[in-house]
Amino acid sequence: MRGLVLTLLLALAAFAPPALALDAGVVHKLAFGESSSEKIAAVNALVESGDEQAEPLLKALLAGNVQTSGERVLIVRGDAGIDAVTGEKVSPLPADADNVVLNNRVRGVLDAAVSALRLVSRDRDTRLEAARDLADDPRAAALPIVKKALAKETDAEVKGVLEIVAASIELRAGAEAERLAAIRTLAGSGNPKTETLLLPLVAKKADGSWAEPDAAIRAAAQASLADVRGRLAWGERIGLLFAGLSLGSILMIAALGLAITYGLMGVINMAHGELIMIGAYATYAVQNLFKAYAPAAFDWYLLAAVPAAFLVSGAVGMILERTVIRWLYGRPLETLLATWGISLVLIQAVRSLFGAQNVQVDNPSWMSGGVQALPNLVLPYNRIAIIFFAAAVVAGVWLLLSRTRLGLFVRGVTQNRAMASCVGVPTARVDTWAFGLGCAIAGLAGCAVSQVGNVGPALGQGYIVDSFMVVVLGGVGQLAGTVYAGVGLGLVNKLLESWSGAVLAKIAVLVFIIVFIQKRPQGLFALKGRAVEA
Amino acid sequence: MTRLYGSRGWIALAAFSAALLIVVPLLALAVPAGNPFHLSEYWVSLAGKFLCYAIVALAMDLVWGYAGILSLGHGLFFALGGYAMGMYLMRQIGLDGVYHRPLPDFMVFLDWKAYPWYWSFTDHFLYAAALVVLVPGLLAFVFGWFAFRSRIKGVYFSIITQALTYAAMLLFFRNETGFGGNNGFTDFKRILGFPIATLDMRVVLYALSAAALLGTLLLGRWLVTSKFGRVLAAIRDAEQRVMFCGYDTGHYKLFVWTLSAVLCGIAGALYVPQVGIINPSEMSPANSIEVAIWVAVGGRGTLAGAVIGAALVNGAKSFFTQEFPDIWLYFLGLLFILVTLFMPRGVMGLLGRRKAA
Amino acid sequence: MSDASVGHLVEQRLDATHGVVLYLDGISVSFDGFKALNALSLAIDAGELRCVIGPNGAGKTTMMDVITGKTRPDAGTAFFGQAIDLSRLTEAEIAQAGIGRKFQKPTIFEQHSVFENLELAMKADKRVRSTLFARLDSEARDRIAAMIERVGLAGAADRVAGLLSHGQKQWLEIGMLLMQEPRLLLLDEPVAGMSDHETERTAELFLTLAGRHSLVVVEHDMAFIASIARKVTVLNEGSVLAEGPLEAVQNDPRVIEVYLGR
Amino acid sequence: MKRRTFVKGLTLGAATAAGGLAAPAIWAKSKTVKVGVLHSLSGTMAISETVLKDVDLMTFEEINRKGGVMGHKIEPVVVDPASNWPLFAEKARQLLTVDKVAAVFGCWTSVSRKSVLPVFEELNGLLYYPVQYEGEELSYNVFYTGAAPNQQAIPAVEYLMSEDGGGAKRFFLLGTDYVYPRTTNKILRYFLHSKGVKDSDIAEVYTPFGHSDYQTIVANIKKFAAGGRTAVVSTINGDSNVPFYKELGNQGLKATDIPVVAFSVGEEELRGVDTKPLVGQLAAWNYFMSIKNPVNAAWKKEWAAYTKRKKLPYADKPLTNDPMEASYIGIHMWKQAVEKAGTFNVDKVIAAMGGQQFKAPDGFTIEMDPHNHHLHKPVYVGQVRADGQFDVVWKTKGPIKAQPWSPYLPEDKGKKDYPEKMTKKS
Repeated sequence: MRGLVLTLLLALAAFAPPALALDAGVVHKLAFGESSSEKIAAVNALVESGDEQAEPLLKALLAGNVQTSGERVLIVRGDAGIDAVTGEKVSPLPADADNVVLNNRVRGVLDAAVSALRLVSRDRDTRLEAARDLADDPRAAALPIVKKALAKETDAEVKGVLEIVAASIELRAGAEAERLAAIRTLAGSGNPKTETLLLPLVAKKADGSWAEPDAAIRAAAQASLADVRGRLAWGERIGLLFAGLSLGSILMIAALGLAITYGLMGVINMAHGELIMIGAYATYAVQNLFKAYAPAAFDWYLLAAVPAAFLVSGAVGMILERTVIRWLYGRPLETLLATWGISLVLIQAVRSLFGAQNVQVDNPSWMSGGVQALPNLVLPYNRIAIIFFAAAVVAGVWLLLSRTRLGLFVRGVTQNRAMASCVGVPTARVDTWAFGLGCAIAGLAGCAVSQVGNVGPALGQGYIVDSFMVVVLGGVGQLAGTVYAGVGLGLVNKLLESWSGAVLAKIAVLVFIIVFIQKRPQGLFALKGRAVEA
Repeated sequence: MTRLYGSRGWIALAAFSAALLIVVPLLALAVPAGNPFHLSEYWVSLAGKFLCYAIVALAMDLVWGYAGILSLGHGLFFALGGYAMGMYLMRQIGLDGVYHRPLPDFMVFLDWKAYPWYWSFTDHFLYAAALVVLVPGLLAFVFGWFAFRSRIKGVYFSIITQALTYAAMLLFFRNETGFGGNNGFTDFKRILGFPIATLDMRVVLYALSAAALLGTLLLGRWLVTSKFGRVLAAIRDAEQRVMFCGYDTGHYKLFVWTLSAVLCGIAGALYVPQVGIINPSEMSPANSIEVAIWVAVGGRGTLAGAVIGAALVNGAKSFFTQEFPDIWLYFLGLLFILVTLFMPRGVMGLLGRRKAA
Repeated sequence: MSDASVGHLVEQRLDATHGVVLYLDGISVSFDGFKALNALSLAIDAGELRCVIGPNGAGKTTMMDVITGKTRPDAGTAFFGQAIDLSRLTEAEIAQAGIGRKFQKPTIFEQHSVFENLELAMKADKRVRSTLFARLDSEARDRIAAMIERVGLAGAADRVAGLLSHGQKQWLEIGMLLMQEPRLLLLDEPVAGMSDHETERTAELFLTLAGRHSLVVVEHDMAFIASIARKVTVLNEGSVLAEGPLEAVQNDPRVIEVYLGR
Repeated sequence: MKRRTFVKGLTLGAATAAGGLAAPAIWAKSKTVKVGVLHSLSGTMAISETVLKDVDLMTFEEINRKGGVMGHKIEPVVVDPASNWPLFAEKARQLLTVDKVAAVFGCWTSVSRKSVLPVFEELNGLLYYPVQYEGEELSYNVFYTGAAPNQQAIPAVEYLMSEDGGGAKRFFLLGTDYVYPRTTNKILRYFLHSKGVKDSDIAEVYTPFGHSDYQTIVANIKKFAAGGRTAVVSTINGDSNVPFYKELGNQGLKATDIPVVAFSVGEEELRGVDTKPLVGQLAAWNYFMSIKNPVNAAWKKEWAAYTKRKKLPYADKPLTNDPMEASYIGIHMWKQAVEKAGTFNVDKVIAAMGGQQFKAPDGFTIEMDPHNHHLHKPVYVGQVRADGQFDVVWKTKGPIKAQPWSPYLPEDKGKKDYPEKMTKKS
C-alpha cells in the first residue's frame, strides 16, 4: 500500500502539478468509506491529486481533527471547522458533528504518506523523523524518492539515515556490486530492523542449503551483521544500566525520608508509604488547579507541585508527631503498631476524599516522550528528570543536615538526647521538625513517583517494604548508606530481571538482603566499636 | 513459682475450656436450628477461625513478649502449615476436580503430566501432618540458626523476617512454583474420606482447634513459668548479662523461635480446612504485622493477652466490615493508635493483671 | 546445642599449674583506625587481686571485652590458664570456663526478683534442654539464700530487682558473679555510686574472695584501690604503662605525667 | 480471665448477629427481599470493585422505584471482604446463612470467586459474577454475566491478524501472573497454532501483582518486534497498566507500529492515565461507554445523576464500563427470572434464568443461554481516544454464544455445556 503512495509521490515530486480543489467524491469516501481499503484508496487518490490541500487534510486526519456533519467533512480547529472540499469556514461546529474513526491500518498508510511528504520538508528535524519512519519499514517503491532526497540532503545525520534506507532497499533488488555496497553501508546502521534485513542472507533453507547462493554476499552479510549486533548490544547494555539507575533513584528517594524518621529518630514509620501517597495526591491537586485556572502554564505545574507536596506531607508529619509519635519515643516497636494504624486511617481518608480509583496525573509535555540516545535506545524524559530530581533532593537533605542549625540539632538530639537538652537544644521542637522533614521528603518522593506510576490510595503500600529494605541495607542512621543501597538495589534488580524475569529477580534481591544482613548485621555503613552495643 | 496457675487461674481456665469444648458444640449440634440459642455453621467456622488466630498470637507472644524478638514474618509459617495441609486436601479431591483428572486442576491447566517431587506422599495424612510441623520448623530453624549466630537483633531481625515472608509470597505467586499460584488451593471436598462441608465436620475441626489452643496455652504457660522462661525474659531485658552468666542465648532464642514457628504451622493446618482456601496473600507482610498488633492489643508478655487480642481485633474486623463497610478502616486504625498510646500493656494492662514476666 | 557444653569440658581442663590464671600477650584492637588496645600484655596469678587503673580511653573496658569474648583481638593471644585459648570461645563458653564479669553500669535482670536473678546466675548445666526441666533442690535454695545474706539483701529476696538502690544493684550483680563460682572475676568500677559504708564492705568482701578466686578490679576511686590493692597495673593508650605495688606506681613519673599532665 | 476472652469473642459475635438481624428491621416490613453485595471496598481490589458496589445500589434503587421485584422492595446487604480471599468466603457464608439473602452480586478476581464457590455450592446460594474471566468453570449456583475467553480474547486476536488490525505475524502475550492471563494466553497459544503461528513467533511474559517498572519489558517488546509485524496482547491486571502504558508512550512505541490490545483496560482503568501517548491502542470488550444507542444514553444519564445525588467521589467524571454493564444486566435478569418463577427459591430462579432477554446498553437485546449460565454478548474492539474514551473500530455482527470450556484446550474435550449439578447435601 505505502509503496503505491510513494511511487505516486515520486511522480508528484517529478513535475509540479497545477493546483485544483479537492475532489468531493474522494473526500467523501475518505470520511464515510465503509471498508479500510476504500479509505486507503481515497488517501492515495488525494496524494495523487497532488493538491496542496491534501497535506493539511491528511495531517488533520492523523491528529483526529476531522469530523463529519451530515454530508460535510470538516477540518476542526478549536471550535471552528473548515469544509475540506469548499474550504469555507464553519463556526461554530454543528451539533451533530462526529469524529472520523480510523483504524491502525489506515493510520499507518497516512503516516507513510505524510512522512514521505515530510521527507522534502524544509525543517531538518521533520526530515530526520520522516527518514527514521521510512527506515523502520523500507519499501522498494520508496527508493527513487529516497535517492532524490539524498541528492538534495545536506544534513549529515539525515543523510546517514537515508543512506541506510536506500541500502536496505537495494539489498533486496539490485546487482551484486550494489548489494555488497548496501550490505557494507548497513554495517553502519544501529536500527534493530537492519538485523532482520541481513538475517535471511545468512540463513539456511530447510534442506540445509544456503538461502543466499552468493558466498561473497554471505560473508559480507556475516560481517555487517556482527557489527550491527555489536552496536545493538551496546544499546541494550546502556538501556539496562539506565533502567537500573532509574529504578534505583526511585527506591532511593522513596527511602530517604524513612532514613530520617526511622534511621535517625528510630521511629518505625509504617505510615511512610502513605506520606508518599499524600505527596502524590498533593501533586494531583496542584495539577488540577493549574488545569482549572492556568492551563497555559500547565507545563510548569510541577514547579508548584514540588513545594506543595513537600509542605503537605511535612505538615501531616508534624501533626502526627505532635499527636501520636512523640508519646512513643524509645519504644520503636510501639511506633510500628501506632503508625500502622495511622496508615490505615490515611488510606481510608484518601479513599473517601478522592475515591478508590486511581487519579490521573499528566506528565507535563516536556516530560513525556524521550530522547533517542541510540537507534534502539530511548531514554524517557520523565525518568531522566526523576534521576536528577532525586540527586537534587539528596544534595539538599545533606546540606540541610550538615550545614544548617536544624541539622546540627537533629544530629545532636538523635545522638544524645539527654546531652542535647542539657546544652539547651529544644529537643521536643527538634523532634517535630525532624519528623516533619522526613515526611516532607516522602512527599517529594510521592511527587516523583506520580510521574511514572499510578496514583491511588494503595500507592504507599507498594513502597513501604522496599523502603525499609533500602534503609536497613544501607545501615540505619546512614544517609549515604541509603543512597548507595537504593541505587545498588535498583541496578542489581534490573540486571537480574534481564535474565531471570521480574519475579525471580525480586525474590533474589530479597534473599540477597537477608544474606547480606547476616554478614553485616549493621548494614553497609555501620559504625563499629563500643558505640554499637551501647 | 513453678506452679502453672493459682487456683483462680485454674478455675478460669476450666471455665474457658468448658465454654470452648462443650457449650459451643452443644449449641451448634444439639440445639435445633431456628432456636435463638442455636449456633449456625457461620458462627462455628468463624469461632474456629478465631481460635487458629489465637494460636498464632500465642506463638507470637512467646517470641516477642518473652524473648523480645519481634517477628514480622509469622504469617509465613502459618501459611506453610496451611499449604502442607492444603496439599493433602488437594490430593483428597481425587477425580472430583473440574477436569476429573488425577492431578489438581491447576496442574492440568499448566499441562503438567505428573506431580512434582515435593508433592510425593502428600496423599498420606500422616506424612502431610508431619510436613505441617517440619516445614515451618525447619525453615525457622535454618533461618534462626544463621540470624541468631550472626547476632541480628531488634529491628534488623524484624525487617529480614519481613523480607523472608515477602520473598516467599512472591515465590508462591508464581504458577510454576507448583502451589496454584495466586489462587492457591481451594474447593476441598473431603478430609480423611469424610465430606468437609458439613456441620459435623465443622464442629470437629472447631473442637480440634479449641483443643490445640488450650494445649498451646498450657505449653506456653509451662515454658514461661519454668527456669527456661525466666532465662528468656532475662535475654529480653539484658542479653549481655545472660551471656556472661554462661547461657548461650542464641540457642535459647533458636529454640523458642522454632517452637513458635511450629505452633504457627499447626494453626495454619487447622485454619485451612475451616476457611476452605489457602493462598499466598496469607504471606503478605501486612498479615504478619497484624499478628503483632493482636498481641499488642491484648498485652505483651501475658499469654492470655495474646488470646484476648486475637479475638478482639478479629471480632472487631468481622463486625465493622459488615456494619460500616465503607469506613471500618477508620475504626481499626484508631483502635491500634489508641491502644498503643493509652494501653501500652494492652487489655491485660487495663485488667491490672500483668505480672513481671 | 553441643558447644554450650564445651564450657564444662573446658573447665575440667582448666590448668593453672604454673600459677598463671590469665595470660594476655600482645593484644591489639582497633575500631575504625582508633587503636583501643596496643600490644597489651598482662598476666594474672591464681588467687591474685589485681587493680587496673588508667585515664579514660586507656582501654580498660576494651581489655575486659577481649577477655570475655565480646571483642575479638586483631592480634595477640589471650589464654585462660595454660590450655584455654579465649579467642576461640564465645562469651557463654568463657563464662562457663570460669570467668565472671561485672559491668561498669550494674546490669541485672530488672524484671526478675532478686532470688530469680541469683537462680539464673547460679552454676548449673545451662543448656536449653536441662534448663527446660530444671528444678531447684533444697540445697540450691539454701545456697541462694546464703548468697542473699552475703550481699546484704536479706529480706529482699522476692523484691523486683529493678526497684533496688544503685548500691544494692551493684551488690546483687557481684552476688550473681559469685553464684557462677568463677575462677576469675573481672570487676569494672564495682563501687561506683556506693556509699562509703557499702564501699568498705565491698573492700572486705574482695579481700576475702582473693585467694580462692582471682580478681581484676578496674577503679577510679584511689581510696578504694588503696584499701585493697597489692599489685596495680596502669594502662595508658591501650598498653601497660606501669605495674607494681601501689606506692611504687604512684611515684612513677610517667604515671604522674599521664594523670596530672592532662 | 480466659473466660472473659471467649465471652469477648462471642459477644462480638452476638453483636454481629444482632447487627445482621436488626439491620433495617426486615421482619417488620413483610414485602422486602434481601440481596447481598460482595465487592471489596478496601484493599488492593477496591480500585476496581467499589464502583460495582455503587452501580449495584443504583440498579436496586431503579428497580425499587419501579415497584421492586414481585412487589418486594430490594434491601441490599453490603459487606466489605477487603480484598482478602478467606474473608470473601466468610462474608459469603454470612450473607447466605445469617442475612439469608435471595441472591448475591459480587466478586471480581478469579481467586475471590474460587474462594466463595464452595460456599455457594454447599449452601445452594445464587451468585451473579459480572467480570470477564478465564472460563474453565461452570457452576450450577453461578451466573457469569461477563465475557468468556471466546467473547473477548479470540475475536480481538483475529482482528489483530486481519489486514485492518495490522496483519500481526508475531504475538507478545504479556500478563500479570494469575489464572486469568495464564488461561487466556494458553487458549490463545492453541488458537494461534491453529492459525499456523509458530511458537517462535509467540512470547509469553508474566509480571507479579502490582508490578510497576516496565522498562525492561518494553525494551524486550521492541526487540521482539524487530522480528516482524508484532502485536502485544496485554492481560495486565488493573493497577499495573498505568506504569506500563506510560513506559510504552515514553519509549515511543506507537500503536501504528506495535498495537497493544488489552483485555483488562477499560474506561475506569484509563481514568488514572494520561492517554495522549496511547491513542490508537486497542481494547476488547462487550461494551464501551462511547457506544451510541438510546439505552446506553439513558443508562449513562442515570449513572451520572446517581453519582451526583450520592455525592460519590467520581461524580465529576462519571464513567461506565463493561463490568458495570454486566452487573446491571445481571441484576435485571435476576429480577426477571424471579418474576417468571414467581418465587425467590434459588432452584426455581436458576431454572427460570435460561433464555431471559434484556435490552442492554451495549445496543443489543442479549439473552442468557438456556443452558450454560453465560450471556450471549457482542464483542467490540475499541481504540483509545485522547480523552480516555474508545472508538469502536470493529465489532461482531451480533451477540455470540459463550464457550466456558474452550474448544481449543485439549483438557476441555468432552466437557458438557451445562453445569454438572453437584451432589447437594440434604
